[in-house]
Amino acid sequence: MPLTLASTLVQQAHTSLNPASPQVRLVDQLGTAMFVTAAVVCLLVFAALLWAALRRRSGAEPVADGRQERPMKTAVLLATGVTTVILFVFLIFDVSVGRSITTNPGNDALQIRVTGHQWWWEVQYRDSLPKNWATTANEIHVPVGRPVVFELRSTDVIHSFWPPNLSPKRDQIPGNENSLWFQADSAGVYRGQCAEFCGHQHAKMAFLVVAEPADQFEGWLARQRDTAQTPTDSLARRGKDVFMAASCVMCHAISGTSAGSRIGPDLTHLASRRTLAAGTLPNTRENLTGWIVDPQAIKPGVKMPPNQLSGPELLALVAYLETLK
Amino acid sequence: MTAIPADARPTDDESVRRQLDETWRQTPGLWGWLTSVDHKSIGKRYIVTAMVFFVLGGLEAGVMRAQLARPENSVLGPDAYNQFFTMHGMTMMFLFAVPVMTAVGLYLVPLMIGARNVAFPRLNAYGYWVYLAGGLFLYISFFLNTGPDTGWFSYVPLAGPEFSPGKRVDVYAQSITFTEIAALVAAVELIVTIFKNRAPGMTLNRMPLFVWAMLVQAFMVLFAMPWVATVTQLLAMDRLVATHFFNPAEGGDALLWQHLFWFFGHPEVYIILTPGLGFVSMIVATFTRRPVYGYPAMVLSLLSVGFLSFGLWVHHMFATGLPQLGQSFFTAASMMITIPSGIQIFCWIATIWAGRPRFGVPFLFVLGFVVIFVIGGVTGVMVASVAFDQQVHDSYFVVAHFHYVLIGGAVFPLLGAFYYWFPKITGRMLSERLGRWNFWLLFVGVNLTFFPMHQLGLEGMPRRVYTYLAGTGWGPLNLLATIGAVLVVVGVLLFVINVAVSLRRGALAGDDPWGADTLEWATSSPPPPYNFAHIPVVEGRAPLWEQPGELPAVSGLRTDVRDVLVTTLLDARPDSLHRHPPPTIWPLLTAIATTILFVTLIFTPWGAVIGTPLLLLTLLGWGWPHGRDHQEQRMVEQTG
Amino acid sequence: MTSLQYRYAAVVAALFFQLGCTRTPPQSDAATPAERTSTLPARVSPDTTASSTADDGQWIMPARNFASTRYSGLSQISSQNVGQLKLAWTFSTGVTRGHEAAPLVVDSTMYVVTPYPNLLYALDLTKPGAPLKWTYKPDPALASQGVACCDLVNRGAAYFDGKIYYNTLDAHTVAVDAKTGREVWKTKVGEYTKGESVTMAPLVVKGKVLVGNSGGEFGVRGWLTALDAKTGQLAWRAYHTGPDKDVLIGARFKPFYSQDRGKDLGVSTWPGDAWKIGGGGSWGWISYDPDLDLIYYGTSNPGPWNPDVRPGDNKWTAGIFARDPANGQAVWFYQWSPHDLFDHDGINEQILLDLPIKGQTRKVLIRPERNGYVYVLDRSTGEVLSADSYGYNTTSRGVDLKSGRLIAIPEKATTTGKVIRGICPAAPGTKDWQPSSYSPRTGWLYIPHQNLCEDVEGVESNYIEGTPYVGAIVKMYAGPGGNRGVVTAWDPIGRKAVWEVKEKFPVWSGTVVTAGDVVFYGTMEGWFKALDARTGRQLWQFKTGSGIIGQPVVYRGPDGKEYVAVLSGVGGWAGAVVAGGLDVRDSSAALGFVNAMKDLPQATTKGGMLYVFSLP
Amino acid sequence: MCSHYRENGGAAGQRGSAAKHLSVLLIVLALSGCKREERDFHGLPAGGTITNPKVREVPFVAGGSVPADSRPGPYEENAYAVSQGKTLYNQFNCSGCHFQGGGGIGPPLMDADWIYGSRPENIYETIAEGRPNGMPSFGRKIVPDQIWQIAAYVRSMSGLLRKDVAPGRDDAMQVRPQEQSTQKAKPVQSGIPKSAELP
Repeated sequence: MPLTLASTLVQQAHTSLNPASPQVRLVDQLGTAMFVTAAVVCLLVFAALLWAALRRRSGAEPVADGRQERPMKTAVLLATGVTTVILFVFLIFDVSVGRSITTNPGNDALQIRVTGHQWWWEVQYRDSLPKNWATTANEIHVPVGRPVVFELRSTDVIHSFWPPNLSPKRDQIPGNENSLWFQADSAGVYRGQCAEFCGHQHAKMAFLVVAEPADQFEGWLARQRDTAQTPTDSLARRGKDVFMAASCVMCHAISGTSAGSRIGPDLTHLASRRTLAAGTLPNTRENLTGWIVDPQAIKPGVKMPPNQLSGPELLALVAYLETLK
Repeated sequence: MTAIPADARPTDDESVRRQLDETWRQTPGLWGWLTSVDHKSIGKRYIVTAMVFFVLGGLEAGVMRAQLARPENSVLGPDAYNQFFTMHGMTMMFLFAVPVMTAVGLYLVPLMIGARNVAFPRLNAYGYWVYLAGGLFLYISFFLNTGPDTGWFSYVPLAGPEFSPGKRVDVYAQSITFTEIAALVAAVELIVTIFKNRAPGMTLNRMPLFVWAMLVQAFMVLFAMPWVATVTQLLAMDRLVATHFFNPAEGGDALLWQHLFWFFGHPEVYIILTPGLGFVSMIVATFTRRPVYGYPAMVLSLLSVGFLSFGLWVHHMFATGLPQLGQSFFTAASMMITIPSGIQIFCWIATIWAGRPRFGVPFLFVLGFVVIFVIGGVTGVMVASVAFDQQVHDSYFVVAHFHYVLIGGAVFPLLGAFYYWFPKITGRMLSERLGRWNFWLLFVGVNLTFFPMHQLGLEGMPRRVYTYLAGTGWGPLNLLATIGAVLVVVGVLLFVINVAVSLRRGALAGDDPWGADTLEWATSSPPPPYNFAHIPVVEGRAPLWEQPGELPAVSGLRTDVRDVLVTTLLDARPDSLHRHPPPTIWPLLTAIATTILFVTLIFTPWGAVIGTPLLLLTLLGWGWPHGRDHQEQRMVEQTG
Repeated sequence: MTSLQYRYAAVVAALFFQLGCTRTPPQSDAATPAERTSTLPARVSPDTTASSTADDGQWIMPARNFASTRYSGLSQISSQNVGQLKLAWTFSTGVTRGHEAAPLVVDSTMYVVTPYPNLLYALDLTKPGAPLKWTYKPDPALASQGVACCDLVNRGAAYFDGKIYYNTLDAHTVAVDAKTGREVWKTKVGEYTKGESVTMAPLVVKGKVLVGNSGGEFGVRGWLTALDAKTGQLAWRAYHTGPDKDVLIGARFKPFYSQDRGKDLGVSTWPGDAWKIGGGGSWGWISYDPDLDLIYYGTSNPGPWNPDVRPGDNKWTAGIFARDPANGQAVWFYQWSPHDLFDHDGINEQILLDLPIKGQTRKVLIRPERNGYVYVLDRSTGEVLSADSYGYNTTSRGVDLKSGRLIAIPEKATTTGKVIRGICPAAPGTKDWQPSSYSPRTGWLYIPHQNLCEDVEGVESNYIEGTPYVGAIVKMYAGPGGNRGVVTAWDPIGRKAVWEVKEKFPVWSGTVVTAGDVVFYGTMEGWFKALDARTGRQLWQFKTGSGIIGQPVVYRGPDGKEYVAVLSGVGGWAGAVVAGGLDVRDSSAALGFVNAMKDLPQATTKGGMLYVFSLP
Repeated sequence: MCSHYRENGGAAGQRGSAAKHLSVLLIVLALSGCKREERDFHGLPAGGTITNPKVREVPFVAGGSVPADSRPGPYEENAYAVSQGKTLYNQFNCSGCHFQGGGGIGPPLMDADWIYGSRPENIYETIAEGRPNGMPSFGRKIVPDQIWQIAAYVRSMSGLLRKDVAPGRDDAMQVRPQEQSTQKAKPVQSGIPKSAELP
């Protein structure tokens, strides 16, 4: 089965080198400053080394006498001094950046809880009104220009939340809650990936962050809060029956139906998501079908088992899942 | 004790050598090999074993590079890949880097300080056997598909009983215990040997820089290794007898593992570096034909590196969400350690500037070392910054960083050391021509392999991924890295060939092919079992340069028994005599008992019941007094 | 003797008894409001048998009367002579699960409902040894055993208009002809394949049979249903979660506290559609006030136990409703435990009394609640007049009488992946379903309850239809003092415990109190005990074959003698370790109760036997 | 790697007695090691040896069901599969009724009593087809491979699996001794289920 990759959707939006948030911009500046300095230092040292090694020597055997010692002493002391100064500057710079990243985001911040699972991301939008909570997976929508606070948890092993364009990473450690916040300042689709080794599919545990204008975001969130529509056409309706009768229902939840298991990603709005299998496949019919039939071929070790469904069943099931907008 | 010219009383000298030969000779044949307590033969097999593991670890890396050469590749599946990168890490860290350094130390230190052997020859043998057992245990498990698969750092809960079923992680924990015992044994050996067996006159401030490096390293091992030995035992207990050290639900903590592990794990890096720095100092001195500039500064920076390295561990945990202020402290510490390292670089450069460099292969490797190590160093400063590290942590940037540091700081000096001391160990020179090829291939290969990884990391490629998707755009740079890896493999291959060929056809070396200054060059190549016919008396830091031609020697040492001279700690005044044991099989048997204990323990608690008595038994045999010793002990008392 | 002669003897005895009554001591004079209340059910007794009076000697509903006092006016057995109480006769039910039911006595017949398979036995009291008249077998579905959270119990039947009404485990309600044992009707009220079961005893009010469902541990949607007593047709059904129209919240709904006012709170206090599987059944007790014409009943815990997946107050679970029995319209609601964290169902009995409070007599409802407080509510408005702790409590600081809200202690809030230790009271609460009794003579409640604490870890909870939906690992153990059971005499006016009797095991049986000032209850070791209602001194005890978790009843036999009857047969949630033969090595077994009952298997074995006692 | 090793062992097995014994030992080591550590993601080979066993009517008598087919479960010696089975046991709410083996709504699983037989295939049937007294049928809802994993885990609860295969403790509140140190309880046919003792 031809695998085109999900992040083709997100041209060049998975790198810390083009920042899309004040946080990463600051870190990027720090990094650049250090890189340039580091480069200069390296070149100086190499130059000194080469010169020391290749300079033309004056005849006599070298003897460690004062004439030589003095310049060497000054040179070494000077170099050491310069090094110390550079390091001190770095330290100050680093601390200031660190502080400005961890400042309080303010009260109007959006609250999102991201839970790492082997090997996918559960995303939960909190709200003072319980009815307004929304749960999705592997695709995080955020409003542009508004701080977003992420409450980071894990219920199995340690994962690490890292959307390079938007924020430095933070570990999700069972037993201790972590959090970070950022503010996307330009709309776009950004890719992130788990950064802490978490087992077989650490490599394919990615997610998308979709930064969009506030109104679009609110619209999206409102849709996410809806329960799933009961399908109208007969094929999809059959598909729903298949879903409820087959192994799907053991692991996945579709709100508005009797499927309420939290082992796998919530599928209430599966069709509205851009990717499948935690940012691994673009959400197309072929991929969806292939994924259902043999996920182990795509993500060996993933918790989803291969499903032996008859052709018609499979067709109906896919048809149903595609109605979950 | 009086100074006697080396060439005095030749006939007598002959008989002395003959008698010494008789006394220190090791039993011939396989039995002799199994029972040897000579630091040179043990050191040699130690080095060879470590190099074999180096090659194995390298091959594992090669396979991984093959898998990563292109996106969605299928050389290795995730399960195999996880075992491979874990084995690579463990092999390089526990079976190659640390052991090979201590091994070279165990071989050279006694020669450099003019001793006949290490302080505790039998313990030395035991150390090697345990190390060998650990290595075999790990690799046999690997071939039984029981290779550890949770990384050399094996973070819990992933490595805990719930998420790592089976015995793979138990193998991890136990094989570390093996290697830690070996490392601690070696550390004790070196410390005592350096403190108590130096040739008369070799005061602390006359010790060669390499000996200083080994001393510092030994102390670091002594303070760092127990932590990892402990923490891996805690893990084993969590897995086997359901303790809860790392189970948050029952009051344990997953972060406890990281703290304990990195409190060992960071010093570990410097444990590997320090001997490398020692090599460099020796080579620089010899190849610039002048003592290294700033001896006190060099020693002090070695010491301060040793101390500081224990205050950095948290910079491996910047992403775990520890308090900002605390992290800044560790940033400061991490940056501070750059200063002593920098000072040494500067001193070497100054030395080279002041000296008359000869561009032999060892010296090439030193130059390569400086370049690569400095690059690794500056990226080290970058990742010491909390904010920046939280961006690149656990990305390929870090992979690039520490490979620069470790390959630059350890492998290049080590290879340099090989070319430098090979003649001393074997009596034959390594081919310079192959050596140059060897160097340039490695130099280009290493940079080609690891430099692109900085970029990959910044582009967001995480570590420990068995594959990546095409659209990430990480393909080309990875391919480049793989090509580099090929060059490295070829380079190492050339090295192996060079060794193999030179062993037979290498030019004969003679005592001192490089015109070096330290004591090991004062004896024949390879050195006799007793190292020195006459224990030399030292009057300066560079005895062979300062006292050319002849060395004053100690008299009054008996040659018909294994007497070694024990000197005082600070200024190495002769203190007493120490009677060394003859070859014995007990260290091997004890090591076997140890192995039985450790291996059975991970399958059943009964392992303790079976193994402990065996171990006690062998220790009893080891310590069993022989009448002969008593008698001779008395004679020593009479003389002393 | 012929049955005629028996009838004659009975009448004579009745006359004597009446005389005796008039000579009852002044302190129990019908002047106290409490006394009036206790006689209240007599005036509105649904019983149609001619011989019915305040002390007709019958026991036609488990709670004895609509006010749920479980008070018997009979005083033949008194604190003076109870010591001579002897075993009169026994009857084996042949079932060995937990017997929680109260036997009924109507006319001269005793009706006994067993646990699953919910057999109904009619015993003829007119003949010596009370031979079996007939047996009715409803044959509930075998598979329904799989959805009973805490043993396969049944809490009894109700008599009305010549029929015995009761519920079966597989969620059916049956009406059986009291004389012939013929099934009159059988109505399916729930879907056991979705986790619904029915274990409660129905209450018949104004020709309606009131039934509620169990299954708070199976993700059911709780409800109370009224069936037409004649036909079994569904009259109305009030859900306890979801939109107002389902909950039967309309114009008449006037909750006392602001947090209970608002549109569709049954939806907005849940995330997404969690309310559809939010629990809140009603498997406990219903009381009825004929004057106000209101029924009162509690709703059970929200599901799942793990609270992380159901933020909000989770209306209308773990609270109490007052409804109009005619159409089910809600009149007021009060929530004992908003966003319940500990499976503190709100389904315990409520005893309806008229009490003098701050000078004036008020129509109140007394509820010894699972969350550890004895509540006194104004039963016409739902206002909380007082709430006083009657057991060791680490989960809340009390009840704020202004807002009516429980003042929770946040440190004890359970959550996913964290172990919270020292939660007291444990999941069964300070008191579970086991009903208290009230004596107008002492003016005190006699509360059988337990003293348990627990450790809880919330875990991922997955709703899979027909399987449990709990999401918590629980480990219970004895509370401070080590005694797992207590019988407390509680003075509702003085708002304090008068005396306490400690028991080794939870007191999982109900109590009954008589005009003879004797309190009867059973222990899980199998002792059937009589206490002095005024001092709590133990007057008499008898060791039955198995642990007692049933509800004792007191009646007057056709021979005029006063009898005390109780079912012995250990089980229920507390006794599951014996009834289900569970393995005590697993502390989490039976929702963690096993850990607190590890020694019960040494103390008693399974059984199922009716014991009837009388004076010689 | 393993199969390759196994081949070597096999070849060696043909040679002289000493070598033979050694290699036999090695093969045993290899096999046990390999079987235990295998991470078999694709599960059972499609149409392979193990297929969903035929539904058999279970005689409701003391002695329980003893099917003629005594094919061993595929995962009896595979630690990874057993641990997967443990995870599924909890996630699919088996623990909801049987808890961590002590039972509650359903019968205990860590004791010696077996109502419907203790063999892997008995347990497979119990899960797949359900049992009369409240055990639901999961045949269509759990794929065979996972049922076999759960069955293997259920056996480990009463110590019927090798100790180096049975799981260790969970990262959760400790409520029972870990499976790998649970004493083996010799299976006893307990006849009818406790929950079905009717008059």
